[in-house]
Amino acid sequence: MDVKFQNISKNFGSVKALTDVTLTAHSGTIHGLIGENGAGKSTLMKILTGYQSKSGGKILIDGSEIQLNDPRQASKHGIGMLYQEPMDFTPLTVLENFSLGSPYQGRRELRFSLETLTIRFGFHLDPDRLVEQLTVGERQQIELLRLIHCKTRILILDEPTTGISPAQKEALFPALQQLAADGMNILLVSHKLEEVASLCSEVTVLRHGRITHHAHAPFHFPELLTAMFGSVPEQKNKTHCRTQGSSILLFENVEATGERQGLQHCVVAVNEGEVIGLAGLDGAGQSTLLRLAAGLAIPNKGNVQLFGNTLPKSNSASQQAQKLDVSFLPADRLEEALFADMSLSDHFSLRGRQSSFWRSIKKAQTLAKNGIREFSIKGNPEDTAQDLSGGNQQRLLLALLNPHSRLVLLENPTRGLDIRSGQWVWHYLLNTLSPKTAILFSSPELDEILHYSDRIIVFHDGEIVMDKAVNETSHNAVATAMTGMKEAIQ
Amino acid sequence: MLGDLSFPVLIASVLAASAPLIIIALGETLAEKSGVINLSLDGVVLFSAMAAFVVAKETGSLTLGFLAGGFAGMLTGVLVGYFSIYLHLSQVAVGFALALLCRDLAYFLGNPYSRVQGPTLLESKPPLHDILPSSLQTIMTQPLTVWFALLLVFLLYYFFTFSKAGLCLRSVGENPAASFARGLNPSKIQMWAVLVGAFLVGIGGAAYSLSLKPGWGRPQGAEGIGWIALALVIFGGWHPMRVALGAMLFAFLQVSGIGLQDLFPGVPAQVFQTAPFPLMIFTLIFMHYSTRKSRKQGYNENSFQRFIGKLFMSRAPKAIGKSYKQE
Amino acid sequence: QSSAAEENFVFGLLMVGPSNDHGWSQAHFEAGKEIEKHIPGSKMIYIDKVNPADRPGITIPFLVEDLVSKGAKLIIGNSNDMTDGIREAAMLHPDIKFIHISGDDALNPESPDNLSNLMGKMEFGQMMAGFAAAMTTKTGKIGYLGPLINDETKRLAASCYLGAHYAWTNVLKKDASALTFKVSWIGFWFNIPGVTSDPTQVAKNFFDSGADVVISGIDTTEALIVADQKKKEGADVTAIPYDYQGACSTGPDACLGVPYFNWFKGYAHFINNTINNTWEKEWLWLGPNWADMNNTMTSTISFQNGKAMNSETQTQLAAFAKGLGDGSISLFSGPLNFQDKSVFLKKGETATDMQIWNLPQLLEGMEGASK
Amino acid sequence: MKRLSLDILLGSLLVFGFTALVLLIAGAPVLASFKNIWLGAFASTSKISQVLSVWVPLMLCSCGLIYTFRANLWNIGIEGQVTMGAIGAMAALRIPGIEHPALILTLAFFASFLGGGLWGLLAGGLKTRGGVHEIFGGLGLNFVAQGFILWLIFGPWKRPGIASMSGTELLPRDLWLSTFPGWRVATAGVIIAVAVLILTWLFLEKSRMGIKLKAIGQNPKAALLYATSPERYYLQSIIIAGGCAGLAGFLQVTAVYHRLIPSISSGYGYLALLLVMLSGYRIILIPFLALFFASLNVGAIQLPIVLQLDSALSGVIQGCCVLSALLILGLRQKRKQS
Ligand SMILES: Nc1ncnc2c1ncn2[C@@H]1O[C@H](COP(=O)(O)OP(=O)(O)OP(=O)(O)O)[C@@H](O)[C@H]1O
Ligand SMILES: Nc1ncnc2c1ncn2[C@@H]1O[C@H](COP(=O)(O)OP(=O)(O)OP(=O)(O)O)[C@@H](O)[C@H]1O
Ligand SMILES: [Mg+2]
Ligand SMILES: [Mg+2]
Repeated sequence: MDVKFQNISKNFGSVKALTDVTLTAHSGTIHGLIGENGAGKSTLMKILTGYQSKSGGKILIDGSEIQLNDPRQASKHGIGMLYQEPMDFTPLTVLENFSLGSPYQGRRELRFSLETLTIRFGFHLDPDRLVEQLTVGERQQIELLRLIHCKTRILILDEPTTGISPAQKEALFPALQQLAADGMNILLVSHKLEEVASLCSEVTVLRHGRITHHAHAPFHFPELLTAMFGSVPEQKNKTHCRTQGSSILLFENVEATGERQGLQHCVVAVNEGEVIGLAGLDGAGQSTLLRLAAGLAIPNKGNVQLFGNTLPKSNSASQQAQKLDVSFLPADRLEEALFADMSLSDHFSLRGRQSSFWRSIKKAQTLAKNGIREFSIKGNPEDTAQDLSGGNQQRLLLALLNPHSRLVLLENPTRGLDIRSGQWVWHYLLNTLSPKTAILFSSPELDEILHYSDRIIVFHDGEIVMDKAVNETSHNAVATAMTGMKEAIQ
Repeated sequence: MLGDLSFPVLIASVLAASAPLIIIALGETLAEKSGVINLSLDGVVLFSAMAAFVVAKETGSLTLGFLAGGFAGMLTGVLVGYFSIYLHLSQVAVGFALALLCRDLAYFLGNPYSRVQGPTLLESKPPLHDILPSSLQTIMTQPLTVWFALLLVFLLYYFFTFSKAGLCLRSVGENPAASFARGLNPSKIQMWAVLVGAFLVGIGGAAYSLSLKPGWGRPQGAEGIGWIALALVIFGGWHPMRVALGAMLFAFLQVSGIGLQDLFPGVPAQVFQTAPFPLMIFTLIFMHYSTRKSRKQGYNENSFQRFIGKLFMSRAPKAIGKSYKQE
Repeated sequence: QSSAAEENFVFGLLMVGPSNDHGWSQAHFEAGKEIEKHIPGSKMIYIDKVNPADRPGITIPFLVEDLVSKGAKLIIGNSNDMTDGIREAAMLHPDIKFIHISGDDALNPESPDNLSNLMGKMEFGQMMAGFAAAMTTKTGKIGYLGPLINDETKRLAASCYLGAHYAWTNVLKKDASALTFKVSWIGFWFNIPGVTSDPTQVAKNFFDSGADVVISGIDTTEALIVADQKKKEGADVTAIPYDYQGACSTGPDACLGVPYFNWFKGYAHFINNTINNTWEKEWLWLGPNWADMNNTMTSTISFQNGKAMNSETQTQLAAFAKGLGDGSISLFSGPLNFQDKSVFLKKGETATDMQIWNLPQLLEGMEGASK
Repeated sequence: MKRLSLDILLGSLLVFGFTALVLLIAGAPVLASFKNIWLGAFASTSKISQVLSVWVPLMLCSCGLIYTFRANLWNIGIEGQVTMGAIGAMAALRIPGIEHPALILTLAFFASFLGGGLWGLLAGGLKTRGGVHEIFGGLGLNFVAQGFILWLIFGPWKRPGIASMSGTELLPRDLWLSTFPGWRVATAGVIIAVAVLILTWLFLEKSRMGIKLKAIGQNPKAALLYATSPERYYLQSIIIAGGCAGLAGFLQVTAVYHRLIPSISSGYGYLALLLVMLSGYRIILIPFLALFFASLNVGAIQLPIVLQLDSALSGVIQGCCVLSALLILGLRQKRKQS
């Protein structure tokens, strides 16, 4: 069964996740879909399963248009998806997860089917284990088996190999190829070019919700990388006048849980005045590192040292960090940093360590007005935070930033900003803050990291795979390190 | 030890006293398993008790009375469901307001029927009564509500553990988004769970006014039971068997509290009567504490340990209290 | 409206329980209705469930004020628990007359002159109840469902026991030790869930532990309802409710009879005195009209036989009542010991009204708490 | 503004319609019922002052609840906090050897705040330390407080001679809070209620604590970034809520019942929960809604006297108000989304 996406577009409010995407995937093949974080890959796939509605366009199967309003309809057409974020039920057992959504069968038959399938794919799954005790990879294996069991004919795999060991891959890949050879239509979403290259016969690259590249095997990697991450910008001469001084932040062999794989064997030292970019695929460990430094996550092993003080392993760590003039700006602003229903001047009232009992509304309003002017926020002091556009929310956060910060931790600082606002943010961070301030930031945009940082730390699956000054590395080297290709790192 | 009750009689009284509570708590379990907290229980029990008594009195039919109780419960379930599942309002707020509203509505509408004689459900002899040993005869001579409650425990246990529909319902309570992704309709499933659950709560209320504490009046005698049922669901870790055991424990405390009066003559009688309520809730807190560690580790290797783990670990459905909004 | 109030004599009735409780409050309510019938121009206004659990935040003085504003000239408060409120209201409204049922404020010289007390000598009714129970029981176990522990309830329970003891030893000639008389207190005059013991459960426990007659001393009819349920299930049990002539109607088949109050006589006395301006502060403790016990006009205390009483008991009970009436049977006379074995009455001694009114504890032979 | 008045109109219609329906089912005259409730609440100064004496504790409980609702806590334990406040007050009033009534009353005032506050702290501690949801901790503590007060009334603090449901012995007259001649409501009570209202408004709208509570209620995760520990503020808010409820208990003892009775809280805690929900958590509306609820409570006494109806109708109206308000809110949100 061939699938044709025709002029698909999707808006989330004002965010254009997909614009005019047209693409055909043929049965009997494995079609790769690649792109940087937030390119729109998952959204496109969720539209195909009816999990999300589309804003425009058509979906054709074998040439005839079909309606996909919910996953039930999609599964009737034989469409099944392995979601990127596991869509399963952690408190239930493997067998129960396997049976949910499958056609009705007796328990014994179900168990038998599951066992046969695990053997066929070389997986090791105990049907009675609770899913919460499994790794993400194992959870994806269950989903995969379930989809195959459900006689799926159009199989969508959104990053199926995130937690799968090389040995399991060796079992999985031939099985997938076998399935394709049997006539199944497989759509594979991945960041890992090696995998795509070894499995797919065709690849489509998405960037900012549009198709930027389409290729048949064999693939030319640099071409794909450019299509994914944009043109490789030339190295500008950096005119940083930042003073690098003594070490202020130390990770001593830290281990912590968080994101997908958490963080292991993390040893990092940050000096005064350094700008460090944290690169890596989504969830590879950058955010955990930032949160550890901000005292918002507690290490399981090892210590985090700030300005010579070891952070306590308790809830007071974040207050301790803030006392030491450490600031943290999370990516999810409304969820983690702002109060949706509170006005801008209220936010200014909350800021800082004033000790007075009363708050002066006038003063807060003045502060808010000044902030709005200085940071060109489009809004009034009485507006609530949720009324602001994403870009203006980020400006607000910067306006709220402690101006005496000695260490600024930013998660995706230009998320949702247009190019000019992004440049403005960086200008502010680099030029208005004291040159002794150290900046640690993560970003899915490789260009941004290469452009603004002095040093780059690359994460892969919870480990640091590269830690180099920006001059000693290249766009390609970082990109390959991010995707976990070992040979390219040397 | 406990007054002059012999052991079989004690068991029989505990069974009889716990039956309506079991039915109510299981109704709530059903709703909560699907992710919806129905906090209105305390009022709904009274409202359905009143409705059941009035209908039974007017028609002379116990069956119609029980049905009326069930449908009165279901009516409130419609409100809880619509407000929380379709309007996405706070389940706690809706339930609490409804609890107070239903209680007063029951008192208001039931006033003309207070303290009049109406039909009551009687104990019936079990089959093969005459060949049973006498202690079993005593224990098994019970009103039908007791058998219904016990049957319900097993039915619900079977439903949750072995049936496909039960699995779907549980899955919605754990992760409605994932259920949706697998082709289920979480809102519809939740609505059904709430309605059937509320129907059971109504039956439980009817069991008070038609069997355990026959008649209607202010107070009816079932006041405060709804809150206890809510606590029992947590106490029972959302597991039908354990919920039922909890209800029996509560009934035991109530029945034996009367006998304790003679053992501790210095303590006012009223204290023994209030005691089961806080005791119940503090057992719950204690359980919470003692299982917290093991829940965190949560690794049970062999099947026996798994069995023990399943028996004693209590865990709320993951998505409880949040209704699902489709994107 | 004030002219209408002058033509009519309006009196207010505050009832502690529901006016249709088939017990204490309903007995008062019906007496008020009778007054309306028999005293021309009289009109009752009433409010029931006057207790802090049912009417939170509402106090007696406020309700009195409301009744007074509606023209009430005399106010009756029917519960011992209203003592403080009635006294306070009486002081606030010196020109309105107050009757407090079951209290003894009027005995206190400092209490306001517009406040009188009224009570019935229910001791006799309870003696008859106890008598009927002992005549009926086959197991020799009688349960007494008591409200809360105070002087009034202790003397009523004791009277009941004395009646039962008399029947058991003097009529049936059985061994005193073979009679068990057990008192269980629920904590209030009627059930308040989570606060009092559940009377339904207490009655069940009585029957389950072998008692076959339960005498109720509380305002509501749970004991009879349970007995009726048990009887329908085939058990040979009976119960005796309390307070209200019609109480048997909630479970006629299991009803042995009911000792009840006729408040009409007392009400009429005070109301006529008020109308005729002959009011004086009184403490009135009215007994049965032995000549015609069931005359609602003249007898304050009475006993109504129920369906479940057999004819032999009926005749014996009539003889017993006659004995009580002519003084040939006097149960509060020595030798009598208290529950703790201390002496209450020596041989040959007979208790005074005040000794009975202020009975400090239960009697020897009774089981159950005295404090 | 226009939308608000439209909402109020719609809500009133819903409430009126539902109540009328209930009355019709009960076979009662609809208009006469409403009229009697109205007259029962406002027909005379005595009635108005009785309304005020219900208004005072309702206000105190509601003001307390505003704090916890700000922090997004469901302080259902407020009933027990009123009870413990009353017990605290009574304990102070029973201290022997203090001659000066004003001194004892002041002591009782603080003891009641402390009693309620500590009871709140217990529920808060169960939440932050024990992970027990505040609804269940609070309910359990309500029952414990109920058991405790019963034990006191029937045990150590019982009336000489007879223990009774009617409570402990009456306080000496000089410990009754005084009223204006002809009024039933203690002047001090009204002053305390108004003062607490103003203080609450100041605290929540003008102090840094108020804004921090609001922040924590909205987004405890984000509050961490503003050097604000949710746990600390959870505890603070529930202590203040308990304290305010405790003051209501103090007034119930010294101004209304003049003794300790088992149901001293009179259900005002639960009623205040409804009230605050109805207000949409806005302080400005609370005094008016409290007046509305109080007048329903008091006015409904006329139903049994005049029409032989059960006065539970007031509760039906109150619950219905909240549900209607929720319904309108829900429908608005739904329309906004689509
Ligand atoms: N539910 C949503 N609401 C609002 N915006 C969304 C939603 N889901 C996705 N987006 C936005 O749509 C865009 C595309 O997201 P999508 O998840 O499709 O990216 P992706 O290509 O799968 O990225 P990744 O490689 O990180 O998985 C992003 O900008 C994302 O922020
Ligand atoms: N819910 C709302 N209520 C009121 N105003 C709003 C609301 N949402 C957005 N706005 C206003 O509408 C304008 C456009 O917002 P929008 O989020 O579409 O901007 P945008 O183009 O995405 O900007 P950015 O690039 O900064 O994200 C902003 O000025 C914002 O303040
Ligand atoms: Mg994706
Ligand atoms: Mg935007």
